[in-house]
Amino acid sequence: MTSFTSRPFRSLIASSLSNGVIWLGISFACLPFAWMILSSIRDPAEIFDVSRMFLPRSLAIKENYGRVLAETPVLSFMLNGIIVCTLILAAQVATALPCAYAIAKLRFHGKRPLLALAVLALLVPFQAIALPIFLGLAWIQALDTYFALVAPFLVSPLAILLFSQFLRAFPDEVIEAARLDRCSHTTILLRIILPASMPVIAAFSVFSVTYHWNDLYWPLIAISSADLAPPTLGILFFRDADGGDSYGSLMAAATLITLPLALVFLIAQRRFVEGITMGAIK
Amino acid sequence: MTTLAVGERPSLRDSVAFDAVICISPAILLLVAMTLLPLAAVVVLSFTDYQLGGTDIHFIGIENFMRVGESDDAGRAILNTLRFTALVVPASVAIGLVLALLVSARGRLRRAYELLLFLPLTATMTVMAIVWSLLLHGQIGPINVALKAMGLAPVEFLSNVELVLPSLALIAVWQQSSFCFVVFLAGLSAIPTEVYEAAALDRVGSGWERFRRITWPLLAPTTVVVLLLTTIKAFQVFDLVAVLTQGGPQGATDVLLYETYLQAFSYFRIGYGSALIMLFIAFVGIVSTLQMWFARRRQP
Amino acid sequence: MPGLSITLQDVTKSFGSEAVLKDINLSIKEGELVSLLGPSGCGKSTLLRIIAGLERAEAGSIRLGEQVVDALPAGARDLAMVFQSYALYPHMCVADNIALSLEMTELSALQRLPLLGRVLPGSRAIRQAISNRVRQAADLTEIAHLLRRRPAHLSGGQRQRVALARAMAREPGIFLMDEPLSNLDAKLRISMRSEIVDLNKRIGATFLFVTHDQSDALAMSDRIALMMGGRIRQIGTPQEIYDSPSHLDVASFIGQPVINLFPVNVDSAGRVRLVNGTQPFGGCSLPNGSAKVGVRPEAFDIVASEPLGTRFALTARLDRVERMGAEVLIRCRTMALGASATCRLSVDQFDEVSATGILSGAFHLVAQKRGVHLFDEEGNAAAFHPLLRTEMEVAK
Amino acid sequence: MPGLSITLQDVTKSFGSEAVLKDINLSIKEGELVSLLGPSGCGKSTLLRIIAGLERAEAGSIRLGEQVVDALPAGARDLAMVFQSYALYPHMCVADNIALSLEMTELSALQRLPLLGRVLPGSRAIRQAISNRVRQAADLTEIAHLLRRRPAHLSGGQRQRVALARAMAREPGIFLMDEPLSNLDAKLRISMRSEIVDLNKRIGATFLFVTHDQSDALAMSDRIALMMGGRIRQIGTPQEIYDSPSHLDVASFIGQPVINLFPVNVDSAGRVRLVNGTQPFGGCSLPNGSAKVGVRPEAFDIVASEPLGTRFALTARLDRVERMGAEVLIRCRTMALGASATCRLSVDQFDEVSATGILSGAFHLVAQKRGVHLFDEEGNAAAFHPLLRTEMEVAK
Amino acid sequence: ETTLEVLHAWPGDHGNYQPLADAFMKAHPDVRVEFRVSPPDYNEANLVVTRNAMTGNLPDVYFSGFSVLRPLVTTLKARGQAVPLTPFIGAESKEWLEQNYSPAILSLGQVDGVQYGIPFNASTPIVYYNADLVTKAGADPDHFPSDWEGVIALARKINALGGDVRGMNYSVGSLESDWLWQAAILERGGAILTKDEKAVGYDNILGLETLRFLRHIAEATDMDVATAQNSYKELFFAGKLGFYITSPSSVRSFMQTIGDRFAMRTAPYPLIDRVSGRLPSGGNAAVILAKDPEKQKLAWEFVKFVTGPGAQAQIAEATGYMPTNKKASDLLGPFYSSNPNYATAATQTGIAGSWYAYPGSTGVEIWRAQRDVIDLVQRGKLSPEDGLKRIATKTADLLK
Ligand SMILES: Nc1ncnc2c1ncn2[C@@H]1O[C@H](COP(=O)(O)OP(=O)(O)OP(=O)(O)O)[C@@H](O)[C@H]1O
Ligand SMILES: Nc1ncnc2c1ncn2[C@@H]1O[C@H](COP(=O)(O)OP(=O)(O)OP(=O)(O)O)[C@@H](O)[C@H]1O
Ligand SMILES: [Mg+2]
Ligand SMILES: [Mg+2]
Repeated sequence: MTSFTSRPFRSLIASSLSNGVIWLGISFACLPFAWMILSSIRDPAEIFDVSRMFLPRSLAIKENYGRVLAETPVLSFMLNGIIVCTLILAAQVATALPCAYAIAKLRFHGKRPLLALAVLALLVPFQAIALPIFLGLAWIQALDTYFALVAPFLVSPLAILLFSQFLRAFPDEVIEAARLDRCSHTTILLRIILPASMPVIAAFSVFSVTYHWNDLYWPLIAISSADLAPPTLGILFFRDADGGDSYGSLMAAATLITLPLALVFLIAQRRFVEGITMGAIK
Repeated sequence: MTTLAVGERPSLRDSVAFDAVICISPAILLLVAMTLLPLAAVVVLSFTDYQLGGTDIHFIGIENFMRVGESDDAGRAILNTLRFTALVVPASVAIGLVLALLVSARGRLRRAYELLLFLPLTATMTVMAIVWSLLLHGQIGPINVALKAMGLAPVEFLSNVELVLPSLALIAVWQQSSFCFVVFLAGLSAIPTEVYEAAALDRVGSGWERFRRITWPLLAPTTVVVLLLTTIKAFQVFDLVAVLTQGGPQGATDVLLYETYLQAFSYFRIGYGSALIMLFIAFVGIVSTLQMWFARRRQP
Repeated sequence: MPGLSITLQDVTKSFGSEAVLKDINLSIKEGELVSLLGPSGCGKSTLLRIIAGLERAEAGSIRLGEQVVDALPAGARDLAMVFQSYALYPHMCVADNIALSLEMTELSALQRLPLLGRVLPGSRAIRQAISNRVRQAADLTEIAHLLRRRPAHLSGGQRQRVALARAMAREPGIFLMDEPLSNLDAKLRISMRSEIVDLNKRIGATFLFVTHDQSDALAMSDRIALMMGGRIRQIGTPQEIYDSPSHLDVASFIGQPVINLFPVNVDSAGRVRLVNGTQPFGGCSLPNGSAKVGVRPEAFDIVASEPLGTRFALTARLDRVERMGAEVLIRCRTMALGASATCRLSVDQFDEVSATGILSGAFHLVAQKRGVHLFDEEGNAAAFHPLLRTEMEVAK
Repeated sequence: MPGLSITLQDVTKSFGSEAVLKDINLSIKEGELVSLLGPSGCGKSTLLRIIAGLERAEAGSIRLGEQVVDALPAGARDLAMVFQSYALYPHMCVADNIALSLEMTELSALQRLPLLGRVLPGSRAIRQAISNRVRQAADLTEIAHLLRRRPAHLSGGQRQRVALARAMAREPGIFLMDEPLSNLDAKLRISMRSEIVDLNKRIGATFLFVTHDQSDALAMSDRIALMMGGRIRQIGTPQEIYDSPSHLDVASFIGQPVINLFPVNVDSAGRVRLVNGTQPFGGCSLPNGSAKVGVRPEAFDIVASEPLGTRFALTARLDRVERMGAEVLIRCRTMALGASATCRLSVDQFDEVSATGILSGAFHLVAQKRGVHLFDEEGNAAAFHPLLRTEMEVAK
Repeated sequence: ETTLEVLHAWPGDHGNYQPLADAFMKAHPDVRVEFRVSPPDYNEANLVVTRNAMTGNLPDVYFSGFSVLRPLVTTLKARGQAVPLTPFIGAESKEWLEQNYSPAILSLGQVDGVQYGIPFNASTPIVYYNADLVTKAGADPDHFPSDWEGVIALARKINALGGDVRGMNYSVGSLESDWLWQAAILERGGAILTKDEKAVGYDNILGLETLRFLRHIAEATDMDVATAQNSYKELFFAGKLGFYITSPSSVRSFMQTIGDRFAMRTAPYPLIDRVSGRLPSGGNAAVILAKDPEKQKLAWEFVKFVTGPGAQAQIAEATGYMPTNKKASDLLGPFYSSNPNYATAATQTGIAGSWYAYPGSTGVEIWRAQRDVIDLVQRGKLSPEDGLKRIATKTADLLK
């Protein structure tokens, strides 16, 4: 039978092809990171040595990382980052999930205007409205606080869109069952929608946390005291006025700051694979 | 027993509507406070001649908008932005989709692959721009070193007027495809395994047909969202330009948001900058509305 | 908790342009156990969903007990439902699936709080009580060993029992069950039936029970409501429905194997004959014209010689014999009409008959008097006297 | 396309630490229609999924026809399956749901291309043929009017019929059906049954059919495989299974209402008596000890006076009467054992018996000879002679 | 205890400021110097201060880039928030001023003749060169050419070494600021704008020569005209570029980055007109923004301290900047002689001119218009004549 002889062969080709594509993608994705990490562990003098672009000769881990840790309070920056990102993420999930639930599962007038509003909010570049927000916060004397750092991001239109799109696929009947079980919408949200949305919440968390972790634009506007400074400020410490960046430490700082994000992803990743219906309905 | 008049009915709807109001009101209030009101301020400013830090302000009607219309820079910025978007969006979505499909079909190594492919999303552009400028360096960048090793002529990615925008697009694709990858991964997880099982028995077990007939249609809603988000993000390109090229050479990478930023915050022309932003929003709004409209029309 | 009565008045519902429920009127007394029977797609689930408040009727009103509930959201109606598709909570284990509604009613909002709630005064005791009730419901449905599993890791029947247990653990005024036993094996099904009946008797709740299994309906229900094409066609005790179907459709829907139907003519004197028969076999008050007569398969006796008198009788030949455990179905073809007919015999009867050897040739099917039903041209049941008027007069 | 035989050899499967299938050995001939019966959760669906290639067995091997398919992916095995939970394609209309597999087999890869494919030579005719087959399958399952609907807009039974039609439209060598009729009303169910049997006869495919409805199994199948606790307990024709259950479990699983069981003692001479009875009612070759006797409910006659001789008989009092359309169940309590017993009578028999008035007092249940089954202490069926050896000798 | 809030750009420079603040606090135990979060560059810092002005939350002392000082003062003056230093200087002795600051340096901190800031960092462009390449090309690294033609000739020699090695890259249009462009005008003794500030001051043969010269460099050295400075800075680090012209403030970090892969040396800028030629000074001036008179006094003390001889010497050693304080140069003698790379900056103090600040906030926009033209000229896509015309008209347009 032909299928017998050709099938394993064909699937071998298919799987090596798909592996090839994956590794191509991974190389593309990781090339800059490989370079960043390499540069962070080697003597800055070597970074521009074309002949050994990817082969460090002498390591300078202590120097580069030591300088980062000694010259900048990068750990306290990170603590700020953790506080701010956690607050923002919690608020975004807390505001977007009910909203997305209403959009996906409740019947009410004004669904379209609401969606339009969310898309509009997505269209508006933050740079455009940062100044009015800054003035508003100044007016209520809330600048230079954690509140100022999180206030503009308490609701995320991206989250609303992603969540509502995802929840559309969630079976209505399960929610109906919960309503018959006298669950309030709060309970439905907390005990049914929240766990069911974990894959998309996990995905969104990754976006939200990486974005706000790396955000420098708003913190530089909203705060003036270094106690509240975000992690990425640690990177700027190694960029010099007239161009001679301290490459080794710069890359070390960048690596340090990226590490927690990889951790966040690893935590979130566990959730990606879970399916949505999972035997709930026939 | 009398039949209830229809007029008494809406209370059920009311209660549902009331619950909906409670669900959406925090989001709405915050959207209004943190986006709509500031945006309103921008709208107002766009009709004035306000200078940042200035003390006087005059309404000048639509003069700012007229000036945008006359400005070559604005036209060029729009064109560049469109070209950039046209380069970035299809590539990012396609790469993200293909990788998500392939990776989700993997067994043991899947999680490691995911982590590696997710990395670009974590990048801080301030640093990555430096890294990329080196990777794409005309003489000593690894890519050119490789080209030279193969006996080809090196490519000046970032200073060639023709190539600079595609080069920036390449970097954007690098990051955006990672974003698409993660969203698609989450979207794929929402497809019930049972459907795939039924498909396997219907001989749609793998490959193109399974993608076309099962995965793609079921992923369509995710794709619409991804397209929308990627488009908006591409339109909002700013960091890359600010760090790598500042719009040069010869304005080849001068994009809308960068132009706006220059006007408002480098030249302090808040009024004019606001007008530009308004046009930007209108423009992106139209493009994404069209996009969603097409998407919706395609799927009944 | 006493049961609540259910009263539907002119309930109407359509999906798009398709009318699914057409002026449904139904009243169910408190504590009654009513089965809703009907062909697939006739609107049973829709009706249940409307009663539950999950779907809105376009017109008409619904009362539960004394209260008009048209404006009441689902959660405020005192009822539990088993969904045809189970609708389990995918992220909760079986125990939590069952406990959720209990927690909602028994615990205060404060006591429900994730961590704090557990240490609040009183919470412990209530939680204990809830977990007892969960265990009890799980025991009844034989899923006690599965309490920690997620729905995804259960078999089809196990999922269905979780859905059942979830409804049973609550003790509301009304139970709505949409084919709650369809995926259970016979043994389990029988024991579930009696659990449901017991529950009905014990807590006095009102049950509305969709099933496609007639033996469920016949065995359990106080009354059966027969629904077809979006209308309630007949409602009555199982025996009423079986013995006096109001319409051809009802007669042919109820009873297994299906009732045998034969075309008849009614002459102006009300005498009923088979379309090509000469001998009248009964009388009726229908006008001159054609009609149909229905005979239950178990109402046929198989005899060797043509019977005398006016009993309904047909000559037939054997098509095939179907043995079904305790009984045997005889499929045969009537010679005059060319129609097929089915007889149902017990194994003993069959052995007797087949011992005589008549099955190998032509034999006669004779209907017992009470198994014969007459329907007019529209299919409505018509009074039928197995004896002709003349005979009746004679008998008097 | 001729059917393929199915041969399972020592198939084993567990989920986590729970063994679900234990050394399953089963062989089904080509063209055979076998029902798989068993209690909920016994592993039926798992077995089907393993045959289909959707799940991997831990040990053992599977042959379809001549081919060992252990390494073959699901799509390459020539079979169609009806899932217990339907597994319809949510984004396709009914017609597309049914057509998909046909397009995959009938159209070439080129002809399947989105736009181009339609204009390729031959494509039109094949597509026409496919749409004819879709319509035919839809007609058989009575969903022709729903062809353009999405699954979400169908009732439960309609969905199930789509799943059925999807499998029937293909004509593979093997059909696996996991409770394909569970959500259908009796009438539809009967007609689906005969469609399935017809299909089986027409295309000669092999059918493995999970059902929890014994009448389905009894009416349709060539053989029944009885599965319990992850093992095949008995396989045989319906009548074999019913008449000669190999084990107590099988006996009490098959037959509705369930078989009556009574404890008995066997003396050293092989005489069988009720535990508290004096009179032996038969003989066996079991050693001295206790055993169980099973009597089918329809095997009891109700008589007024205690019978003479050695027939199995009990004195009983009426508990309650259950009328079920054409038949009546008599639940009674035996006086000596205190056990409950069920008799099944036809309406006529019941009328006769009740007319005599004996039901109001104590009466006697006498078992017909062939309805009595003996099981040893482990529950295995044992040979039983309704007559004692002495009687037999006398009879000789 | 009083707190003095200080803002400076470039977070990486914090290491230079903090020790000064510490020393100052030691001298004034009742004062706490607190640094605000530092913006990434001068323009961003200017934005921060402008926003602070709008919310009335200005820092007490601000180190303003020279190029943004004028627009800042213009804005603040209009809001009544500008603090001229005249009264404070007046309160000091006359000798003090003369002994510490040269008039040329002081002029960097003036707007419209009024002193608003005391320069803290100052730098004029110098040449960094790869001594190894110079040697290889057969020239003497100890005698780096002091005129442009010499530099160009040397670059050509280095080009001739082959491989990927380039002699020089002088893509003036690639800079974010017009520092080198102004240098090219000023070194010829030209003026950036006319007196009335309505047009460019070099719409004449001088301007034409400048553009021709830039074109000449590009052609003669076979230069790859770059869009961003980074690209050839990295090339320099890689040891593939002969020389690189930028601020002396990078001496230290360049040495670090290069390590011992090759010998890096510095040389003075090859000034063309050694009589009236000047070089624009980069860097920043300490500006007082405090509102409260007491705070202002304290701020003045701080400004005096950080621009004092000790502090300036410290900065010069740590970076390579030329000290803005006269007395500091004396202190630096021994350091300079042992570290010649650092000394180069100080040799140019005499030719330090001011970096011309355009009126209003048009500076960035004007440069953006000009750099495109310069880029085209250097690429040979536009004649110097047309280029000059274009620069002149565009600039005049923007000055309207
Ligand atoms: N994914 C799973 N993980 C763990 N256990 C499972 C899983 N699927 C099924 N089981 C268990 O395996 C056993 C057999 O399941 P299976 O679905 O084969 O039963 P079944 O015979 O089809 O029952 P039913 O008639 O209820 O559908 C059940 O006890 C079930 O709980
Ligand atoms: N969401 C819907 N949109 C459109 N039509 C629907 C929808 N739900 C149900 N229907 C149609 O309404 C009719 C009644 O559906 P319903 O589910 O009430 O039937 P049912 O009596 O429960 O049938 P079954 O026994 O098959 O479950 C069916 O013909 C069905 O196709
Ligand atoms: Mg239904
Ligand atoms: Mg199953």
